[in-house]
Amino acid sequence: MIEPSLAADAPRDEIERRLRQTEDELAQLSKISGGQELDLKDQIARLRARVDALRAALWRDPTPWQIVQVARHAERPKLPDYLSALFSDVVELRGDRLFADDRAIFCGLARFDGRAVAVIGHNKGKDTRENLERRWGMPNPDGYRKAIRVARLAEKIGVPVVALVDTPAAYPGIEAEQRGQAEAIARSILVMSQLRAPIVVAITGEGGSGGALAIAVGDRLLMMQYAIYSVIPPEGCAAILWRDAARKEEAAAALRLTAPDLLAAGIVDEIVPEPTGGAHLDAPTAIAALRDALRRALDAVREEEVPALLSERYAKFRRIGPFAG
Amino acid sequence: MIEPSLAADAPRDEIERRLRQTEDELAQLSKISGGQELDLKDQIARLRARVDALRAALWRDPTPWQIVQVARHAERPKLPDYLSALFSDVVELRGDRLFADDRAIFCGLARFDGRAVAVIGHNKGKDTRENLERRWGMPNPDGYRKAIRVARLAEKIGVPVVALVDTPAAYPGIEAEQRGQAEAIARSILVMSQLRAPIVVAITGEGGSGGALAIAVGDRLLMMQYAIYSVIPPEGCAAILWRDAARKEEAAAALRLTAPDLLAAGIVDEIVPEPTGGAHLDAPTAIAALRDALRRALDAVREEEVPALLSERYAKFRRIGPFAG
Amino acid sequence: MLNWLKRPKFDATVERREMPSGLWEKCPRCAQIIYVKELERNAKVCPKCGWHHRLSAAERLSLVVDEGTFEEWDGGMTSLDPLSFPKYAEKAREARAQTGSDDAVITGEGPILDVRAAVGAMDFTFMGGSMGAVVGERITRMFERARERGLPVITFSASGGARMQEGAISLMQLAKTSAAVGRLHDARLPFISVLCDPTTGGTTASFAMLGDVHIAEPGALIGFAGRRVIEQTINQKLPDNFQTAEFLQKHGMIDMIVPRTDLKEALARLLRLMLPHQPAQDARERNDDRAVAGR
Amino acid sequence: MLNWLKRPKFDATVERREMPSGLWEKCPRCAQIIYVKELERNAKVCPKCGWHHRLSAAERLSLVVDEGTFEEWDGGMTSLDPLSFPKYAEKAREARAQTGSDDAVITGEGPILDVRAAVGAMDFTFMGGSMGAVVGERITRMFERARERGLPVITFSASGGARMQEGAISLMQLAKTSAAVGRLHDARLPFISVLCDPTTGGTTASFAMLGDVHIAEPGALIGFAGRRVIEQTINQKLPDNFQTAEFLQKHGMIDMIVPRTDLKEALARLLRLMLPHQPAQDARERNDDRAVAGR
Ligand SMILES: [Zn+2]
Ligand SMILES: [Zn+2]
Repeated sequence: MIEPSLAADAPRDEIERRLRQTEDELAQLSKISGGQELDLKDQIARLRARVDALRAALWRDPTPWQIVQVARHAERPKLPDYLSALFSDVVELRGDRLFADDRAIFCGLARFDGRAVAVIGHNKGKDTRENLERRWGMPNPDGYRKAIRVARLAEKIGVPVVALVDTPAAYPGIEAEQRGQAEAIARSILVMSQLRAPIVVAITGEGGSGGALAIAVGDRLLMMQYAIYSVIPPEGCAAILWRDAARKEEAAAALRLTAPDLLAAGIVDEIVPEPTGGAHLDAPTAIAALRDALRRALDAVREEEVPALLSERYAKFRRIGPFAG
Repeated sequence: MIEPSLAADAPRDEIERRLRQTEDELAQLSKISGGQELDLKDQIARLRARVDALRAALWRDPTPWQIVQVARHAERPKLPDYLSALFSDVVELRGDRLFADDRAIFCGLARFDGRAVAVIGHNKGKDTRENLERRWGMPNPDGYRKAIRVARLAEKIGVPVVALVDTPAAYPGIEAEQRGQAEAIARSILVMSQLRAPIVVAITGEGGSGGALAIAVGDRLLMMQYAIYSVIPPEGCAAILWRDAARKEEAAAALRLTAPDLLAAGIVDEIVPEPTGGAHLDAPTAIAALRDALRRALDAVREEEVPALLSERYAKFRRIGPFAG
Repeated sequence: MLNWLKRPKFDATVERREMPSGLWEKCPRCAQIIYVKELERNAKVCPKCGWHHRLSAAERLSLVVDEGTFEEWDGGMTSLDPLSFPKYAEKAREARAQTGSDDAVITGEGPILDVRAAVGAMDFTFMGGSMGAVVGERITRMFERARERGLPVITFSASGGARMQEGAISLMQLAKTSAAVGRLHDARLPFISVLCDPTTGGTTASFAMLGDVHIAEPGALIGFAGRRVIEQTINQKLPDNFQTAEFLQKHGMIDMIVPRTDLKEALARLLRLMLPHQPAQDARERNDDRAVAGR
Repeated sequence: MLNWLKRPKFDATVERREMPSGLWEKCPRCAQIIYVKELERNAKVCPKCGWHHRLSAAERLSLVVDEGTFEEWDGGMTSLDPLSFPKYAEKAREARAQTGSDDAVITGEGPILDVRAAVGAMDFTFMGGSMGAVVGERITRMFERARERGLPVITFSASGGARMQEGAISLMQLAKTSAAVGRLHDARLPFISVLCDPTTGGTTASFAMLGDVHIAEPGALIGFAGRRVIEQTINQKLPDNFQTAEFLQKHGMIDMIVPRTDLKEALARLLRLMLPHQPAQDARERNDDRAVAGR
């Protein structure tokens, strides 16, 4: 036991607090060691082991609900982190050319590995101001319509679409209903299903129902190891099923919303590994893993001719859904 | 002189009043004659001659401004009159599937001569309530977007589009600008220019600038004899040119907005004759003339293959615009 | 002469759900007591207030498909319980027993006033008309078969959305059905979506909102997010007409609101217009046809 | 190191309009007195308030096209007076004399940071940048030629709209240019529309609003109907930012608002992204290129 004062069932945030503290100590020690040539090897090794143990403790056989919490973690890498780390020459394209520019969805052109792609992604904010402006990454109809416009541009100029999914849900607001939230989601699904350009989708955080699916129809579906993808938030499911939103842990388990569940169901094509405990604990490693997966997926889909791509894309969704008889 | 009390320069509305009065007398007399077998032939012939003379007086060498007034006449046949007289099985299609259903533009499917067509037309109201609802036939962006949707449906199902143009202008309002009046007009022009279905356009009343052109790009452009088609209303032109909207008569003449002018400029393909004095004096005759012209135009465009249709449509607009050098 | 359309009879060829027991029923809208036979004779439109009572899929089909002609497609498909979701197997079993249906949709082919069409009708009484793998598969197959056979498609949606108990699999049915609609559009075949009370959630956000023409029944609830979720999110009361057919029409989403008693004729007229190689038929001819054929 | 883009020089290869006489000028927005040479050195962006002063077509081209490379297309076309419109011939003559241009647009080909493109720039000083037959024809030919040669198109609009003095002929230029844009899109060639102050009326309602990407200059007036016409119609005052680039961006019509001093680089970056077979070039390489070529 590295951390004898820590109970086996210590709460998550207590473990996290200790982990950060140990990480800080480790960083300081490493700095001293490097600068002053002191031999602190032993001490550093001890601290490093403690960090690993704490992470492992934090992440021993995580429950679906724990994974939900990681997927929603405030410090989980978000679209801007992926944009700046994975893409160059980023040019944001704004507006649906109809009504508004929805800040909850980012669209743009950029380079990945030096080659042009269109990027579409949910855009959660980092602080209150951003979150208000972006509705916590919950799109309005204008967002999907912007996505459709930019996807069509990608089709026209012959570049693949990279879609990064991270939304709690489509925004449940009066204006969203007035402007046709349902129509916009349905249309986006239809357009993406027929888009004559390769589409690679990565669910990086929350894949929240229709708001996620609207930009998650593509040729390859990657999913970060601790992302979730669900038809309804666990809280909503519990409220409907047991009239008790507090039973969200049970609902989270019942919904089979984790990456391995979705891989098994034939929905997800590949799981992108995350550092122990989740991407927020070591963003660069998580982002690098996504880079590798995106690179492989893009290389594969770029090879294919459009008609083959479209048939396979259709077939991919066509076969999801087991039944009897 | 049939009407000795009428001065040679009697004002228009005075002549119109007498005309109606004489027409009423004539109608009554004809009824009596038919019912009671009395010989009123002479009297009827006299009244009939007076009616013709009054109409001719009303319409001796009309100025462009007089034609503007006829084109705008409150009793001029409007879209509902054409719809009920020329089409059967009319089914209105509402909404742009984006934001609203603009009542200033009617869209629907219907039969003309028993064959299916899509109908798109500006929809001026008959009374104040209707005019408020329909903004006097001045579309919002939603109107053009509905027109685009229904034109695309016509393309899909393989039926021609019949467009009936009668609008003072695109609606100059705050919301129209917010929702992209310019984009909507431009998009409609572009879509119509490439629509893979025949399009026959008839300017039935006011062809007001961009608001008219948005649904006036097609394979055949018919124009009612006393309709107008102009880049700017005469009042606006006078206000800009002479800073005096009252000089609208001069502006109306300068703008060359009458059917013969537009035929000469190669913009209009055919002038549809109206009864002396204008369609409002004898709507059935005017509507029947439009039926004949539409029938010929539709028969002609239905014969053509889509690629030829599109090249000719492009060429038609391509050659408009004389220049030196 | 009575217009037979105003007095539709339910079709015996389609399996039929029993009415609530008793001869009299209370209208949930106007609270009047109505004679059940009268309600049935009036296509379940309340004779007092005009409220369009919900119909089962079978009732729906009997109202629009020419009598005795409906040919069911893909019958006998029932849901698995791929997630082993709490109580799902049990609930589905109960729903099958109560409704006599396999799942929340019936699909097949049947002429509408002699115009051939593929028709799918959802059943809200079957687990809230929710769309899981069976509904998604049947709808998808219907669009695919219609495309192969050159038929137009009409759907009657009545659904609370995706079937939660099948998790993300049900979410994928949105993609599957929408993609199938896309292929029907490419084949230039008409698709009329009739949105019935209620159509919400994932069903609205997929095939039901992708019609060439959208028809709604008067007063029908149509929307994406649930009323309560919206009220909680924005912390304010919603207007009374919110998410009604009339509200959606104002906002550009619905072409026509058609009373149930006029629906069959409206559908046939539209289908004929949208299949330009079908001959037009006026009402008199149609009545003659019916008299001769005795259907 | 100074970024040369921040200190663009006007290109001598394109005919150039004289500045108002005098060494000093008053900024119409901040009312500060500015040294004219300083204003010119700063691409006519007010060094005090950032206001983007209007540019002639020639100035515009010299700002974005690589120095000394612009090849004009269809020069020497001038307007007729097809309607014998009061004073039109005279006004057009005056405009030609004052601006030294044939009409309100210059079109041609010129690389932008070495990316070949067709470029059209309108000139508001020529009869309010109005679009008559000459403007319509030159814009149309530019789109057509770009399509033939496989070039992307960039337009800089600055126009009050259709040229009233050519009546419905000018209205038809909306259709002509928009149809030409449609054909460029079909050929999958990029079109970037840069909306400059002011772009209104028929120009906005045609090619200028049909770009793959819409860029606006900060503060530019962009709209369809005139402010006064709207105020008269709705009988209320308009908000201050009404019809500004920023207003339009909020309402979904503008992709980016780019300060003039960054425009050339933004255009080149976009063109390279939209022509995926063009190699990417980072800024350092570009600077090296420039140093070597001495342009
Ligand atoms: Zn009732
Ligand atoms: Zn200034």
